[in-house]
Amino acid sequence: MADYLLSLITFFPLMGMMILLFIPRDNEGLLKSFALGVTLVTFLISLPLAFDDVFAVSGGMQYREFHEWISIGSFFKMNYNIGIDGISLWLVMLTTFIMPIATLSTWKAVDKNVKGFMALLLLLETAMLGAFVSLDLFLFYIFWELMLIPMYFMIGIWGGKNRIYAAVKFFIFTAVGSLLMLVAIIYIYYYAASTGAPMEGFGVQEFYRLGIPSAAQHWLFLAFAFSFAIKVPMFPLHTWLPDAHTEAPTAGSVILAAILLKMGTYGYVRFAIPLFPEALQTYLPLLAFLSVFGIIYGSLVAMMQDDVKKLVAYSSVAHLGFVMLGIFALNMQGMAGGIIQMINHGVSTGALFLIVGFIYERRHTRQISEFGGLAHKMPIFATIFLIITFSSIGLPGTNGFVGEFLALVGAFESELRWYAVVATTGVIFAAVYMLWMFQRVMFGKVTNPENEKLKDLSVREIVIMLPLLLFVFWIGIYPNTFLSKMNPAIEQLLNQVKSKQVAVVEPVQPVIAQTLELK
Amino acid sequence: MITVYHYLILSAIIFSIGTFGVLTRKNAIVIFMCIELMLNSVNLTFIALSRHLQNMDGQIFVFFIMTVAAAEAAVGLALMIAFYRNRESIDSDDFNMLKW
Amino acid sequence: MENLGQIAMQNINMAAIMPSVVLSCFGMLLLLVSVFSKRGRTTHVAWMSIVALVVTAAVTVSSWNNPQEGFAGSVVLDNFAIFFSMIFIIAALLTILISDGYLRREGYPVGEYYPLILFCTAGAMWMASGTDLMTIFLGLEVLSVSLYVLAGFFRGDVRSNEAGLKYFFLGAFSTGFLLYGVALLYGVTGSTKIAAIAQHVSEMPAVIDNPMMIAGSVLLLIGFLFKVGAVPFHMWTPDVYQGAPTPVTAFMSAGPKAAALAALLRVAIIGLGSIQADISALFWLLAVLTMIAGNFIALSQTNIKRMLAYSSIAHAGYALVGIVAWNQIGLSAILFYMLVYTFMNIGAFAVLVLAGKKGEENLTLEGFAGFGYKRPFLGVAMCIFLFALMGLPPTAGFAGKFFVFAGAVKAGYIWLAVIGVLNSAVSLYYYLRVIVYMYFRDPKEDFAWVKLEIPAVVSILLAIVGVLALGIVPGPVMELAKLAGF
Amino acid sequence: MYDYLWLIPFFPLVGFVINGLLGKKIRNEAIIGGIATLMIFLSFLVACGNFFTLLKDSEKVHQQVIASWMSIGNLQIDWGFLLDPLSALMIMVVTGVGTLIHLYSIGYMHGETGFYRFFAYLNLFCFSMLMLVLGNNALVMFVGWEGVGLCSYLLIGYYFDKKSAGDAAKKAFVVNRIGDFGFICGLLTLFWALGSKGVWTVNFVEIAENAHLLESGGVVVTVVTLAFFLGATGKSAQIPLFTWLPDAMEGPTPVSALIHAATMVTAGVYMIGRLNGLFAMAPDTMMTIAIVGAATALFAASIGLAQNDIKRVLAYSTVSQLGYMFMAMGVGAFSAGIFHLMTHAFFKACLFLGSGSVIHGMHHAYHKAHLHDDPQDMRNMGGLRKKMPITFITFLVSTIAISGLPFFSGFFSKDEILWWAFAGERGHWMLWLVGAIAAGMTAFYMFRLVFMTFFGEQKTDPRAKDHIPESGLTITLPLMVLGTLAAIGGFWGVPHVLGGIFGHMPNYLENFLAPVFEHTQVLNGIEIKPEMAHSKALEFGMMGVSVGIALVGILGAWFMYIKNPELPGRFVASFTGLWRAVYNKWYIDELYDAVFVNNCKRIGTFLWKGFDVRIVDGIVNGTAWVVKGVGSGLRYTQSGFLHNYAMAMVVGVVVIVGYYIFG
Amino acid sequence: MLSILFYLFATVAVFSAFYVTKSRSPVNSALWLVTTFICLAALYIMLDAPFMAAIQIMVYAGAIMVLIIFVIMLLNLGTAVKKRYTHALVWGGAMSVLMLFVTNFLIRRGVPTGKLGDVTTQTIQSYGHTELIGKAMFTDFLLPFEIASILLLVAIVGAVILSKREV
Repeated sequence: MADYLLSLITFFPLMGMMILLFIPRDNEGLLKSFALGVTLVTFLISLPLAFDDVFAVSGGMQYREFHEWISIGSFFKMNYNIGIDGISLWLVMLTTFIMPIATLSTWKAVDKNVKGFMALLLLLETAMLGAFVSLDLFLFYIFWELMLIPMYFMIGIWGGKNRIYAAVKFFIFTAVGSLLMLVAIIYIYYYAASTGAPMEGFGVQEFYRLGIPSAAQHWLFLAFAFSFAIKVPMFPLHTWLPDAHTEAPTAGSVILAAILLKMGTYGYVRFAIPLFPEALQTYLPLLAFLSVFGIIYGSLVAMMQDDVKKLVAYSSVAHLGFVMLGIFALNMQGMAGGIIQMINHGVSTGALFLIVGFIYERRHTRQISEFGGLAHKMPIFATIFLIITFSSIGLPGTNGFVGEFLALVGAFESELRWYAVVATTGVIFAAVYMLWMFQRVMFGKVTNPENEKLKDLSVREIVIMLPLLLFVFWIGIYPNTFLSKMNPAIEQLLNQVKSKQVAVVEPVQPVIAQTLELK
Repeated sequence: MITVYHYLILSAIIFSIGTFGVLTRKNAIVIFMCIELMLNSVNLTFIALSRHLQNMDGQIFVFFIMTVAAAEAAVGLALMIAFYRNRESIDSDDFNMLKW
Repeated sequence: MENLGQIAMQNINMAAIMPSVVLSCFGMLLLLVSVFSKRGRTTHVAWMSIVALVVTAAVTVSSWNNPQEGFAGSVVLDNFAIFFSMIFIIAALLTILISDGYLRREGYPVGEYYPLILFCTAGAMWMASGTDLMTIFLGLEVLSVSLYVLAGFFRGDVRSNEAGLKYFFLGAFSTGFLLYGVALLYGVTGSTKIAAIAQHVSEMPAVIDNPMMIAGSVLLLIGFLFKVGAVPFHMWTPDVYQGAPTPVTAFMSAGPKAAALAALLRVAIIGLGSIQADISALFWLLAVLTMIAGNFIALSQTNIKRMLAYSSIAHAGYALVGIVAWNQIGLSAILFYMLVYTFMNIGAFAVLVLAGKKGEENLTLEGFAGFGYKRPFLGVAMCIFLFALMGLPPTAGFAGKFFVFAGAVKAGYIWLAVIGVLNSAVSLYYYLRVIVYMYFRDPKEDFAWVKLEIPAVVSILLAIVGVLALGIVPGPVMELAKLAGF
Repeated sequence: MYDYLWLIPFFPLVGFVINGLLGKKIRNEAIIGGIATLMIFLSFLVACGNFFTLLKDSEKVHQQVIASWMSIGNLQIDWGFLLDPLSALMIMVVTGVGTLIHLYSIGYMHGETGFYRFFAYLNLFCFSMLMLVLGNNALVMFVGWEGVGLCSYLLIGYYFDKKSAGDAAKKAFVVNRIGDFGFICGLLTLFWALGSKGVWTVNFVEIAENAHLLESGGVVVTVVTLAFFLGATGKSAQIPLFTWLPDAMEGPTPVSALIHAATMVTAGVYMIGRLNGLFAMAPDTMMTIAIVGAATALFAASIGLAQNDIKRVLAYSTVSQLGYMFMAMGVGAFSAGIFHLMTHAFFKACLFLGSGSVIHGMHHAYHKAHLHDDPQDMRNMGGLRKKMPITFITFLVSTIAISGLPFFSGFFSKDEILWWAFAGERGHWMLWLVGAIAAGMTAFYMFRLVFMTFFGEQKTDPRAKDHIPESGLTITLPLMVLGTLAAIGGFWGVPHVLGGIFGHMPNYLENFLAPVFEHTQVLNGIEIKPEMAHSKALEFGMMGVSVGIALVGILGAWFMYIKNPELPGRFVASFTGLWRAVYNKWYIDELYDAVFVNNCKRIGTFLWKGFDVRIVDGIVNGTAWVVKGVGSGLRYTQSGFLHNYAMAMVVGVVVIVGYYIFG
Repeated sequence: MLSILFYLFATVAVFSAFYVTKSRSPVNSALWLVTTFICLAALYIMLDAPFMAAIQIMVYAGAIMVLIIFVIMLLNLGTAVKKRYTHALVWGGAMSVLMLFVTNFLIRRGVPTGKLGDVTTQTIQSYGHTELIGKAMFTDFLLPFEIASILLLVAIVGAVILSKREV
């Protein structure tokens, strides 16, 4: 059983989808319950992973499965090569954890074509899990692209007014990047083959060991980085995000924010950075700059939004800036911070989208100006919203702080110190835009008569939020649960990177940085 | 002395004239005749080369080209008749339902 | 002279042309059958032609790995030919399955339609298996002439007439160039047999600088490129594809294109291998232009049929990328790609066939609004085919593109691959637009006229199976494609 | 007793959880208030236990680690507590004053909707503040630091249906966040700087032990300490980040007393004291702190002169007093600063609670009379001493204390600060002068407040006049306790000079805090300038001068508000511009709005509408547009005319063949 | 003598070919085309290919041209009313000249280097052209011959289908 656990987890939703297709389309209750059941079972069978102590000990890949998949003589070998380490472990867990929540959130929100939605949801889960567990670039790419399709439909069919533009934009943006990555993937394969290095298909671990020549690394890295940057999204490739988020149905936004965006950051951690350590050195300042710029940018733009969902979407840009900064710090703290921040963002921003969904379901608007004084009418909602808001702001004791802090610690320790200082201003802006939004929505008197009759959260909605709140505090107060298991994996990854960065060229630092340098 | 080149040049000239006709005429039948001209020039090339190379393959080819020309003529003219029945014209400018 | 018959008999190797012979015989039989059939009754002809194709398929496959040469080296049934023959057979099969209902709907239940498809398929087989330019040329003509007829099949419909005429004129025109090329090549090498051409060049390497040789080769290739639909010889494609009866378009976009590629590959790789650098350079440019023209113009189309025509130009461009690569992967990739393309493109057209009203005025984007809701099966099928055409995993379209670009990358044509993938990105837009209309717009019509005819549904299902199976496990077929390479 | 250290923050947390989750169900105010007060009182008891244990213990530093918090690479952070004299003093103040204010709130908040919410927040605040104080490393301190910010936000925004309350809450949090930015930067730079010397730590004890690794007076230390100081200015409302505190008066009065007078706002001072080892190594920073502190003291006092809102006066007074503390820290008078922190906690808490009592009474009266006048406006008060005697007396005592009249608590602490400012190695006579002037102003506006409120004739609306009651016991009891402390609390830190007068009374406080500060002071040569150190006359003289200045201020107030009540009006009339500037807080808020807030909004809008929509999406959509345009352009090559198609083929053939033939 | 004949036929062929493209009336074009065919047939004879000359006359001039003229008559196509496009004329002319230039160049530079076969004039004279053709056709080129039959069948069927009036 354990030998095939990962496959089981990955493909369980797909199997569920197959069965779901045979449920009559009129029986919406059954469809929803079934999808929820499938996602819940997936979560349950993924739980043993989280409790496996092997991750605390070994940084290598666990739960490996290896089968030859496509083997065409001397042309190609693609393998069904999956496994997880302490890094992907948490992303897998995040996925299986968020999916039932997202499913539950559709209960009232999705009323047309429920069957289609549920089927896509399950397909999406398989695709996302597949991408996180793939150790073969080809396999990864397949899952990576497969993710687009369900998401595209989710936005396009169940989305808001401007959904078509958003869906197409989302699709094309993401696909453009990934197509370039495809070329790069092929190139690496042939490069590896030409060196005669021992390789297992497109096995990424074998590629790690490959010393790709610098010149090639540069454009390969750019291809990968571009693709992932779109998905993250990093400034200035982020413009699809607000549109997609705004138009997507709640469950779609939640999944998009909580998991899909992590594909980009995960891609950096798993592929772009360890595969091309030398090229990374060259582009590190640029990428760090973009990350930091994204933080400020996302915050400033979020501040001015009048649509709650758009605001949250732009805040994602800022949050992911921290993730990227942490990752680019290339040290234990930064990397851990980045990964923790990925989970955080999944939890907090996912929760925020759920919250926006709750009020949207009640009022069918997301304009901030339509609200005000909701705290009177919906005290439980207000409390939860408040907690999530502060989690998003990064209040110590909540998850947001741990991630941001670790990322910043890492950045301060690395050469990116000065970027980190600028990034730190992000904590100010986060407070500004989140609290301003919170104030406008929740505080004040109820001015809009339509808000008078608002009902507080139902039991179902509270049940949706509780697990998220649990993790807000769990990660905030005892992140070691997570850190301890990602520690060895990060260490191994960094060793991998550092060992390849032979000739360390110091990135040019501002003069003031040099004076600060200790003698 | 007339060499193979003379024949080849002649055929090239006729080929070009045929092309010219295709490019400039509007009457479908004339266009078709110009295409026949081109095929004929190719035939001449084949036969000249066949003679030059002292090998019959080229002439056999010509034989088949003629067959093909006949077949094409039959089908092409049938198409034109069908078109004419619908549009009362075989002016190539009237082939304008399908564009862009 | 007296032993002429004997010589002839020695040369003959019926095994080498068995598939096409079977097909032709069936074709003739069906002609008779349709002559003696009641007017307007064609279904049995359709079923018989399916039988014919199945039998042919069996005959074809039986020679796998057992190359048969015959007729004094003018034809060979090697793995390459068999692979392509199977593509033609599949294309014909899928086409015939969708044709019957369509012909009746449009008011042309003519039995001769099926034999023509069979002859066309046979012509394609000769193109793929011909080792003599003469065989290839005649195969090409059989194919073309039947297609001229098929394109203009709706003789009462002006657009069909026009499609037939345009195809006919431009086809004949391009034949002129092709023949001129053959003539020049014949002059330079003294033969029209591909092997002999290659041998001559290898004996006299200097010949590759001979303008006649180069011009002949180029003109010859241009003749094939016309059929493939490569820029700038693509102009006929959209008009003809749009005007021709939809199943014919489906067939035309897959079978003959593959046949032309087959001939092109055999001629180029076996006959003209010596001028590989020149050919690659030329095809590099043409591939890029073809992809760009096809994809860019498709963007602004509103008629889905015409849009798919442009998309087929683009796909020809992708296939040419494989030739540019000029390596085993590229070659096998083309084979694989054409097979995949057959499934996905005919599948897409099959959906159009079912969705169209009489006269097909409704095959526009607007006409497809909400189609996916009203006709879920066809909607999903169309989505699968479109995703395949986009080249998204896990459909076969992805595998096909992957292999093609892999070939290019391996050969060092990275920029070509990049341009190729960027073009696929452009293509996403117009394919997605169809989906947008099908699913993201509210239905205007009830699509009550859409009848799920069993044969057409079978065809669509077969195509779906092909698209998905080849996408998820491309290995075995790609392995076959590899064996089919030279 | 040390083992129970963790209980100190734990009790309030329990209170928070109980009231937060169940408060709504409980409904009974007595139980809710009782639980909350009991919890903080229990904390107080444990704190006392720990305090006295520490007093007797020779080992003055004690750490307790509960659990590991974050552990990754060389970063090891624990949930740990640190008890040393400094934190011991602080927990006493926090829990002690906290208990009183909880008690006070039961009466004060009676009948408010969300009563449970208030107590939950109050408990949460105490928890956070205790975490701040007790944290053994900068991160735990930061948890408290942000936690108190959160509670401040929640409590200021307690009346959230008032827009001004929401605004004030947000402003408080955001401005604090600016400070937090400094805190984080300082912390992380320090972590890296020490780390690159081989000591990766955020633990205060280890930082103190290893501070010498850094170059004294070097750039790193200066940058680190300046960054920390930025954090302190945010929390402690110093220039330039003081603007939030006056607005924070939107919160209920007990909140102002607890958070914005006694505890939270002193966190910055505490933090500097906690990191004294580092700060002492950075003379430049110290100087900056002293200057900023002095400037704030003066500046805030000047604004306080003109306010009419009773709480605002106290708010500016708080800012001003905090300036004193910073000045003390800046000149190296750490224990004096902490001393002032403590005495200030007593008298300012008392003042706020007293003002709360007044407001409560006024409110009650207005309520009875169905009026909606502002119960906080001093212009509507006057002559209240008879109506509210206890409030009046305690208020007066505290006012005397803050004015620095001899032998009240404020006198000792303020004079010590001024003495250090004048005579300390890092002092300067200018600092002293500014401090003294500010002291004079303080005396003036505080007595102005007392005179306007309690003396003279009652200016309250006649309809409400007779409804003003003295507050109940839950309110007056804390007042009395605090009033007493304000009066006598100073004797715990009698300066050496005065010690003789009181029978060789030692400076208990200085001795108590010595383990924390002495080492630093010795190491960095922070002491009274030798030439002045032994001049008792000088010290007495200085004391006299400052008392004199205070008296002048009091007399001025008396002159203007009792003797000639029309004088202020005339004064205002003749100096309208100046008065308006002062009344409007020197237009600082407007300045900030114009410079920072509006520009940020403008940039945000530009980035969104200009950059995102126009440029980035413009490029994206533009590319799409171009591609589509090219497509539709190319589309017309497909003219439908046979000629053109044939022509394209011929051109293709000619070009390709020509290229190969000629090329 | 042969040269003179060559130039004579060549000139007439080119001249008449040009008039095919120039004549306003399709019937005239057809007649000019027949002239060209005949000249070419004459040239074939000069190239020792009398059989080809014969079928040139029979197939082209006899069959195809008759078909064409038949269709012209059937459709009753008169003289073209509309003028040709001038720009088509210019561009078409330019491209044709260019093409001529290219082909001319490649023929002048090119060498028909193919291996010489054994079919000399003597062979032709001794065996007879028709026999040689027939021999080649039924041995080496048997398959194309058969394919040609299918082709013709297709053409017939196609022509019948297309020109039928109703279904």
